[in-house]
Amino acid sequence: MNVKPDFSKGKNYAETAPAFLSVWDMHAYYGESYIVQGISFNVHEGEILALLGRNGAGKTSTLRAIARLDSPAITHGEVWLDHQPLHLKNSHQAAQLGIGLVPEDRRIISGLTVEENLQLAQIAPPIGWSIERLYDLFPRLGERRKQEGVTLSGGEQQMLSIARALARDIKVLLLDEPYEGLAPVIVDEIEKTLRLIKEQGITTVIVEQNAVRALELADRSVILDTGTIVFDGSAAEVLENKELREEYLAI
Amino acid sequence: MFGLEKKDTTLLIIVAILTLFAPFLLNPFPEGSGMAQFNAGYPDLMQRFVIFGIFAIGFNILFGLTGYLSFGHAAFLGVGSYSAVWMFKLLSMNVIPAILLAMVVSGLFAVVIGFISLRRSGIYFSILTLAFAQMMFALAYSVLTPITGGETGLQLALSDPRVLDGARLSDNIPVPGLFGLEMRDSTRWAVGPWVFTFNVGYYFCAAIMLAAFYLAIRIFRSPFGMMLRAVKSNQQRMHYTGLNTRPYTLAAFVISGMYAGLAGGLMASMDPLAGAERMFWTASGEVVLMTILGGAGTLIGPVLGAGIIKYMENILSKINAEILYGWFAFLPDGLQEFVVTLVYPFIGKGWHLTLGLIFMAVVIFLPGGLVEGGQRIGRLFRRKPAAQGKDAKAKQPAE
Amino acid sequence: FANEPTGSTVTLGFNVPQSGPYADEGADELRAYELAVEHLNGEGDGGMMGTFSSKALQGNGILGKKVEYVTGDTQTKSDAARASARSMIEKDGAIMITGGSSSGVAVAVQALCQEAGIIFMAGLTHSNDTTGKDKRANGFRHFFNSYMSGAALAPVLAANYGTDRKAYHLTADYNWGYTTEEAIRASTEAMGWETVGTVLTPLTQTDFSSYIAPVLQSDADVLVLNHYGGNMVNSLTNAVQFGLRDRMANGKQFEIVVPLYSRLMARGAGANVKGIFGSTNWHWSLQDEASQAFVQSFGTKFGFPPSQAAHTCYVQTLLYADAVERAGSFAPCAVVEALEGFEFDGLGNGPTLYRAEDHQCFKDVLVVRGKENPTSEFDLLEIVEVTPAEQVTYAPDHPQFAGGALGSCNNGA
Amino acid sequence: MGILEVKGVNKRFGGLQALGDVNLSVAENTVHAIIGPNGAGKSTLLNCLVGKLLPDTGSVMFDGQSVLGRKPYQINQMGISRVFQTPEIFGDLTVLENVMIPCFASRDGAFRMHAIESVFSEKTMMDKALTMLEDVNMADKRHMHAASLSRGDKRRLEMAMCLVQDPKLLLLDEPTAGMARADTNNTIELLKEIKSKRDITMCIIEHDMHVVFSLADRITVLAQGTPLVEDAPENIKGNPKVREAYLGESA
Amino acid sequence: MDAIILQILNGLDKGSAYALIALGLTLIFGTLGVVNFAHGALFMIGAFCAVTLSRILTLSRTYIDDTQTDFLGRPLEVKVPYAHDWFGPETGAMIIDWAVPLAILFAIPVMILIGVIMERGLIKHFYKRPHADQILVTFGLAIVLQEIIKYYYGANPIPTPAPDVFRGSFDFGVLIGFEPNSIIYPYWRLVYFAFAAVIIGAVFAFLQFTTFGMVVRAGMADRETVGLLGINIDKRFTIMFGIAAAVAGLAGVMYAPINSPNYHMGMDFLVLSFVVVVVGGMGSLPGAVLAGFLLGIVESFASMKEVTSILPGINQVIIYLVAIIILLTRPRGLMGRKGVMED
Ligand SMILES: Nc1ncnc2c1ncn2[C@@H]1O[C@H](COP(=O)(O)OP(=O)(O)OP(=O)(O)O)[C@@H](O)[C@H]1O
Ligand SMILES: Nc1ncnc2c1ncn2[C@@H]1O[C@H](COP(=O)(O)OP(=O)(O)OP(=O)(O)O)[C@@H](O)[C@H]1O
Ligand SMILES: [Mg+2]
Ligand SMILES: [Mg+2]
Repeated sequence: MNVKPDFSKGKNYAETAPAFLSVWDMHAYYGESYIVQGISFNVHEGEILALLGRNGAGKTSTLRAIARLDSPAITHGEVWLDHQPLHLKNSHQAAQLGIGLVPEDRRIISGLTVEENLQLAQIAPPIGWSIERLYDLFPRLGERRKQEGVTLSGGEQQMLSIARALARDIKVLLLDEPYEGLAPVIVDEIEKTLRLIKEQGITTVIVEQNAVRALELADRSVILDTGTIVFDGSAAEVLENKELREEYLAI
Repeated sequence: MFGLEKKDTTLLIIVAILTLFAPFLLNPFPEGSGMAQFNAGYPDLMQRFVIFGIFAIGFNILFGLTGYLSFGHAAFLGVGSYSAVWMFKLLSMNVIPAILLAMVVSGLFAVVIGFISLRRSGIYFSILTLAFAQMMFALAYSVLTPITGGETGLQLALSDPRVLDGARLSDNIPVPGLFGLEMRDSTRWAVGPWVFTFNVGYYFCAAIMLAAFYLAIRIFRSPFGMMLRAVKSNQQRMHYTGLNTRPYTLAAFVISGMYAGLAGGLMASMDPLAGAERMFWTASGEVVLMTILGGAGTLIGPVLGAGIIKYMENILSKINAEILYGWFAFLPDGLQEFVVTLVYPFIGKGWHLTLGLIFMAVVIFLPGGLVEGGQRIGRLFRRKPAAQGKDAKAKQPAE
Repeated sequence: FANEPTGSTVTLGFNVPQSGPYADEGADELRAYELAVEHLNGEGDGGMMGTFSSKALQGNGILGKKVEYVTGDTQTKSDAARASARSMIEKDGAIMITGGSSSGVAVAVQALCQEAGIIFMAGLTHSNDTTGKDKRANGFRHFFNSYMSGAALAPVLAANYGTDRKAYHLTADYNWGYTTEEAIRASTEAMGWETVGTVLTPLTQTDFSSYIAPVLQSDADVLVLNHYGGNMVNSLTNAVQFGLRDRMANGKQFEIVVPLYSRLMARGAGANVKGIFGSTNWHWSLQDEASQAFVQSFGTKFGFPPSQAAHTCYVQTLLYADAVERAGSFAPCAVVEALEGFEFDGLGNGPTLYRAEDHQCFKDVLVVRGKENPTSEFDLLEIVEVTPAEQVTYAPDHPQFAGGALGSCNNGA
Repeated sequence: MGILEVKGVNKRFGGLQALGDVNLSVAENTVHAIIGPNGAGKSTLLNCLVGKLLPDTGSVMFDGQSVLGRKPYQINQMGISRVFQTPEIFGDLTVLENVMIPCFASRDGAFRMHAIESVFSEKTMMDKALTMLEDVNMADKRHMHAASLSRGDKRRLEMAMCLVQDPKLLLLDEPTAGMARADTNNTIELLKEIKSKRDITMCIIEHDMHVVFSLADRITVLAQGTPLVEDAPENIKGNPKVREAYLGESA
Repeated sequence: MDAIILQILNGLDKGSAYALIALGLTLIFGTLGVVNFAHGALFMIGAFCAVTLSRILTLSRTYIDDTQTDFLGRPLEVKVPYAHDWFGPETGAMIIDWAVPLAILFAIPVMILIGVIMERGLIKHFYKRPHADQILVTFGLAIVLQEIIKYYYGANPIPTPAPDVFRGSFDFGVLIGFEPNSIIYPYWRLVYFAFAAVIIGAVFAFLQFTTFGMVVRAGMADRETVGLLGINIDKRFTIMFGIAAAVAGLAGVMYAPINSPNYHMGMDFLVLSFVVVVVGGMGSLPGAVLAGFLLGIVESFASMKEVTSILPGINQVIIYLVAIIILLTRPRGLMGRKGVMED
């Protein structure tokens, strides 16, 4: 389970880093509300981690904190990505180091077309998939390339949001409820894509309410409840452990 | 009490006490002392405090609740003033009809301007209101001179008819009053070196201000107020919830226009001259600044903001170099010169500079305005007992 | 009476623009007031107190009370000016208010002083209305007015430009503009000039190109700019830019006239004023003894010559003090009585009368012209003619001043 | 004759035929589900029903009256309420106030000025709102600012806002997307309960087949702007066309 | 006919001033979403760059000339600019004469610096704050900047003429077959017009042919997401602000000969420039420019005697009237983008 990283070596932490993405004792606040209450977990390179929990458990907050958005603010703890101290960076630096977040409310940028939304992702290095390749992945987006992004249907927006993350050369993909609002066929498609991404060695953290689907995909799982970790283990373990599922996931 | 929540009753009582004792509170320094310069307890300024307080309270009903930023609100103040002066000229020097007419006429203007401007939102609304006000100013200053007095402002004349007041007794223009009580009458009360002035006009305005404030509290706490805040938050949802936002915003606009008209009418009652500059965009901007400075959307904030700006305008601008030398006379000569040179740019003719700096300082350090500052201080005090381990409830401080 | 000085001092209220476009003019007025107070209290070289024909002032303050003063900012807005004046009256106990740099302010404050029972000695105010339809018993004006500008300018214009001229007026769209246009038209038309066009321009206008351009296409050969302050600076600059001065029209050289000149405006317009006629109340280059004494004492103290506004304000303060001395009382009605019909000399502009009927003063008016080769930044105007007082005197019931009543003096509560 | 009759509705966005000749009849007191791939035009159809969009041609009758050309608030006053795909709530107001506003709207109509009464004196409205909040398990959050709710909670709040109006026709656009499984089940129960208690017709768009099949009496499958089939749930499941276009293998 | 052509010329010229100011404002207000009440002050500072440069160029040594006296009868102090000493009277005079055009070079770095300091030190913290707060802080800043200028330069306008070669006017009428002298137009105003066209073109090109504009627009719509895409939006906002300040400043520099600069000229233009930007439509640069020219021309026509004699006072209100009509017929101004500052 959790290996406490050896911080005593200071900058040479790189040598002792237990994993590719490490979150250690992270506490984060929205203003005065204490939401993420000391979370530690590791994700290994190329792994898919399912981050599960009920509404309001703090999943989104955790992802946002890792991506170093302004809120919630990390008040204590460390986040390391591939030997880089993310907790010392801000969000665009984190993104340049390889964090890609697909936010839960999709955050398509108004005033820009589909294509511009994708181009925007390729302005700062490192650049990932080409836009044409993304259109191959989501033909729907190709058809709508000139349409203003925010007028897309809900599902189309979700595709665009995922495509936008892939347009950058990321090391860790943080997915916040990627299946939400997607038709079952598309969910199948995306699941395939995620496996493909995994094969390319990209590490993924996925937050999903459809826990069973997520667990089938994931290697490992972390379950959150009111801002703390209540389970950290293999995905299969959760699927087998009925009590755990009932208590925290209600499935 | 008065159909208010406890918190609001407390606030109202505090405000009532403050206005009642304003002649003392604003004159803390003995006459003739160096600090007497900072006394603000003379009728004109006290009247201005409460009148602009009314103006700002009204503005805040529109801006603070609905988020619609009117940049032409001074137009209603001007219309109110003109109506009141016309009432003095034609009918009577009694302030009651003047004030009533001021409110009615400004209300009518607000209906028309609001009806048109509220077809747009956001910045487009602001510019529409600005455009109306600027047109009204420009016309009042020039083409409409026969009605508005133009550059010099509309003023009373000996030859005015004043049909209700009957025959003219003296060779001087009468002054506005309330059934024989002249607005400018004052009683001075000397206590040792202190002199306090109690002015009829001030107490009249203060009484109206309290009523206006009370009404504003009721509006803020009413379902109507809640709807207005909902308009600010999400108009779309309002519509899909079966509510027509237009009448709500228009009602808020007209109410706040009438507050402005009331303020204008009172201004004319205290000093019966209505100048066109009252409607210039800077005057509209001023009430916006007052409201934000104090804290938009809070009850007492706008009144505080109005107080600060009027205080600066009337007190700071009057400090001149001679007075400065007087203050720093105790310093050795070279140092005195130095200190005076240092302070001089910020007072007297430089009062605008200080005003600008205060604006900046307040928004930078106290987002949310002066009320926010007050709350912070309040919290500091409240935290201490909490730290002592007692179960001090974290109550929301009064707005 | 209101604000009767009881202690050893008496407070005067100097209400001048300290912010806004006329702030520099206001600053000059304040300097003059400071100087006047100094002289009244017997400090400095006494300035015009030596030349003043009335010898009531002794340099021991007023009626033995040391003169103190308070200052305020009119912002050149009637509201703000009244607020400032009220604060001086109510808070500081000022017994007399003086100052201002526009007619709107003068009229507004004059009315206030009438109501409050305080004496008002107007500063710079040129509109006919101040002592016309808006006159008040408690107010006095030492400045000249639109009518006088017209009466003084017309003969000079006729002499220099001929009597067969077609004039085009651009007029600021407010009271002062209206009275000035009326006065200039009346007196130039009486000389035989024809007015071919008059256009009102908004007060807030800054670029006058669209008003100047049509002048080119009219058959006018003179442009009269009834503008003051920033308006005048900009319209004159624009007119020169459009080449009006280099133009021939109707076989004559095209000319521009600016009825009311001030040195500060001339400075703002720079080289554009060269050769342009206008009128002014007073100028520092006047050679009479009184003017010289004032220039000397002002120049020594501040390092540059005083403006006409400064002169008016200085004189008004002395006149008030003198009237109190002569009346032996600060009571406004006594002061009014002492000033009404008062004739004096030795304050610049020659023998002067404060007329009882309208509290306007009558004295010589200067016609000036922008100087071709100024030697300093203050030496911008040259005096072309000193028009004698008789020539600019009019009947109290002259149509340009009709309406309004002086009322009776008010001593206040 | 159903309570809602949509006839021949067409809607184009530029070159895109978002709705092509849609006919739909919803019988009173039934739950009618509309499913279909992303971008099929489901939300667009709802937009036409609530007055957000005006169809190019066609008619929409509700309870014997046409809704076309009416303002959204007028349509709502006719008895149609809608839950949006992305939550539309009053972010600056408290949860309780959010629910009280629709209470007032249904009691007082489109506009009434209660400028003098206190909100706290409206006991019946408050009680009604509180009961509603209890029904959706959010009573404990009633004093929170709606903007700081987690996403799932926002959904539930919006549903409460619609239900409290006691609408004749409730339109739900993906009401359970992003909701934890337990809450999804609660929502299903809640909707069932409401339906059993009072007369209400519902139109529901959902990609979660569990929800659809638990609730729906009839299902319309929309694809590329036109209804593909309309049938009872049992038959839809087996329909090969639907499987191919929408459900995929996993259904 | 010639009167109409003349008014069109006037309108274009007035319009180019409006357009130029509005262009700078719309970069900050329409694109960055900051209600910048200090924009007029930037314009004013630009004009004072010209004043300052001409003061620097005319820095003088003084000597006492005993043969002349000053107004107090003392020997006269005569000033000779160092420029005359160094470059000879002729070249020296020419350098001084060309102060305004030279001030362009002087103003660009100064204005960019002011813009960058302003953004980094102040505005940066206000992107996420309500518009009302932005108004308060920028209005405060505008007052402070004004008062500083007033403190050093006084309240009076300061004549700042164009170089001698641009004095006088150009006979436009002859060119298109009218009588001589019927349509003449000052050279400097033609220069101003051309200058405005160049600046407007340059800004357009910069935003059109680079991704800069798109990124900034995106950043304004949603900073957080743009940050998630690895883009340092802060830096770009700063650059944008610097450009806007420079545009405003240059508009001011070139305007100095048209109207003598004074400390409140910015406030005089402020309201008008907001009207222009909003009428043009929020977030649209072409809209702002179009509205600038449109309002300039409309204003010029309304000031004609023929028009004011039918509708007295129309020249006072025409701009606002047209603004109201446009905003009522076109909800988002001439070319506004949806959703920008609509709530
Ligand atoms: N901006 C905010 N300010 C204050 N509190 C917030 C804010 N955003 C979220 N919260 C609170 O933080 C807690 C965790 O929220 P978070 O969005 O991380 O939950 P979640 O696990 O993603 O839930 P969901 O499944 O509903 O998306 C919730 O109680 C929520 O109310
Ligand atoms: N304003 C608009 N302008 C242009 N195209 C639009 C607009 N609104 C919607 N569309 C397009 O119309 C189609 C139908 O959209 P709609 O939102 O109705 O889909 P949907 O069936 O609700 O899909 P989802 O299940 O993904 O939410 C989509 O392809 C969308 O891109
Ligand atoms: Mg979440
Ligand atoms: Mg949809």
